[in-house]
Amino acid sequence: MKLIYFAWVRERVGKSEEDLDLPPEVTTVGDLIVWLSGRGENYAYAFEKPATVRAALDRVHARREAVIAGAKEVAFFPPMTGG
Amino acid sequence: MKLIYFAWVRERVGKSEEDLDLPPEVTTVGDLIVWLSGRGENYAYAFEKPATVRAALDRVHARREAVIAGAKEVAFFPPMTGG
Amino acid sequence: MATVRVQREDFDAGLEAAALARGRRDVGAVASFVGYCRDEGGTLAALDLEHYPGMAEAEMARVAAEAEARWPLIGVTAIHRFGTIAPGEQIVFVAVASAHRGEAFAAAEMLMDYLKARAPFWKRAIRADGTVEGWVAAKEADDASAARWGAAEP
Amino acid sequence: MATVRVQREDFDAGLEAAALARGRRDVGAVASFVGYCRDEGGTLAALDLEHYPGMAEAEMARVAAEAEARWPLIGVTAIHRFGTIAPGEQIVFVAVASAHRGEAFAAAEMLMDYLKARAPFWKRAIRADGTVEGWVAAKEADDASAARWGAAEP
Repeated sequence: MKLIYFAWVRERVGKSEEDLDLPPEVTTVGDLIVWLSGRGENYAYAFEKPATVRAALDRVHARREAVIAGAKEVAFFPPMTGG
Repeated sequence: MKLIYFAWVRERVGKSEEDLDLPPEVTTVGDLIVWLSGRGENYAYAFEKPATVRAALDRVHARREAVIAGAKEVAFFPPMTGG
Repeated sequence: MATVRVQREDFDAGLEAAALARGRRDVGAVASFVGYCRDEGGTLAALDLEHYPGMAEAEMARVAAEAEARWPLIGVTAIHRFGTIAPGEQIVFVAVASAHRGEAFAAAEMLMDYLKARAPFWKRAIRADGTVEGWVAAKEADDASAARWGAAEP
Repeated sequence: MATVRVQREDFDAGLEAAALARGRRDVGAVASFVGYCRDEGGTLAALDLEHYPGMAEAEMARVAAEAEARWPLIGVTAIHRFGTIAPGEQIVFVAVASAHRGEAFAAAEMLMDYLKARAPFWKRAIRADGTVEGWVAAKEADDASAARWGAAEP
């Protein structure tokens, strides 16, 4: 699974993207956040306040309960501040 | 008193402006409309539906009860359709 | 300070809107609006726009001053043409500059509503078949649009 | 059909807005908006705007499609810049063409509210003293602005 990070999520994780094999118990966006948070301090820091992190599946905004099977790309980022 | 007419009020009165000496009993815009309406068929036609005619005193919108003493210029016109 | 113009000739809306922000670093938002002459399904050849010289400018300035009193605006421009205007041509322009977008949008929309209800302009339609139609009747919707800002009747 | 662009370079807002009406006789109204970078009382040297390439365009197109589904619009253009933007420079543009002004204003304002709440852009402030500040926090007011159109949460 391709994971992409933006803005301070990217800075905290320490990379802008990576490819990871997800274990079978990770089925939703919420599961993925929990699993990533256990992978190291950088991830734990990025997701320490999970409510402030948004997600997208294949470039469409996704809620925590969205199923990631079939997606090519999951992105995590802070609330948008464009405009 | 200088009177000015616009749009279909002008067309019905048959002139775009005129100078008239107003009798002393004509004190408000409403009085002026009644007085003008009695001056001829053209005026009667212009003011036949008085609610559809707007007035301005010295280039400021004026209600029927506005006192015209002191004004230099009274204008009558249909509801505005600019923009 | 608002800029108000009443003129026969066309205007450059993009230039007018950009001028409100040019050289400034405190403008965060410019909302602008252009009203065009529509051909009403091919039936309209032109509009003939009569106005009350002097009062048109004065009323537009009063409307702009009311917007400036209501919101913290940085700049306001309003332009209204008169004379013969063909379909596709510009008729009216308003633009508002402010720090934030909410007041820029609100003020621009209020200006248009007030202009339509209060500025002394009258349209006559010249039809495609050559007939000069009567004067365009004012829409009650326009008075209602102006009234929602809590305006006194003109 | 909406036109959506995400680009580093500046844009000509006047040209973009005028293009929506050019050669047409059915457009009665073009409402447009430009968002500028403010210097926040002299403390801001520049904004650094990061975006999610691909998703930014897609989300802007979805937002435009929602506006087109809600109102009878003739044309929609939305442009958002990324990269380093100095005070006084343009950041974002929306313009809407329609027959009547009410829907043009409403759609332009909805587009801006939705863009701010949903389009994947993130601002970082570079201060006048050279420090790179943290990322700009999203304003709850922006989510509230988007929510008033009855939007689902992004």
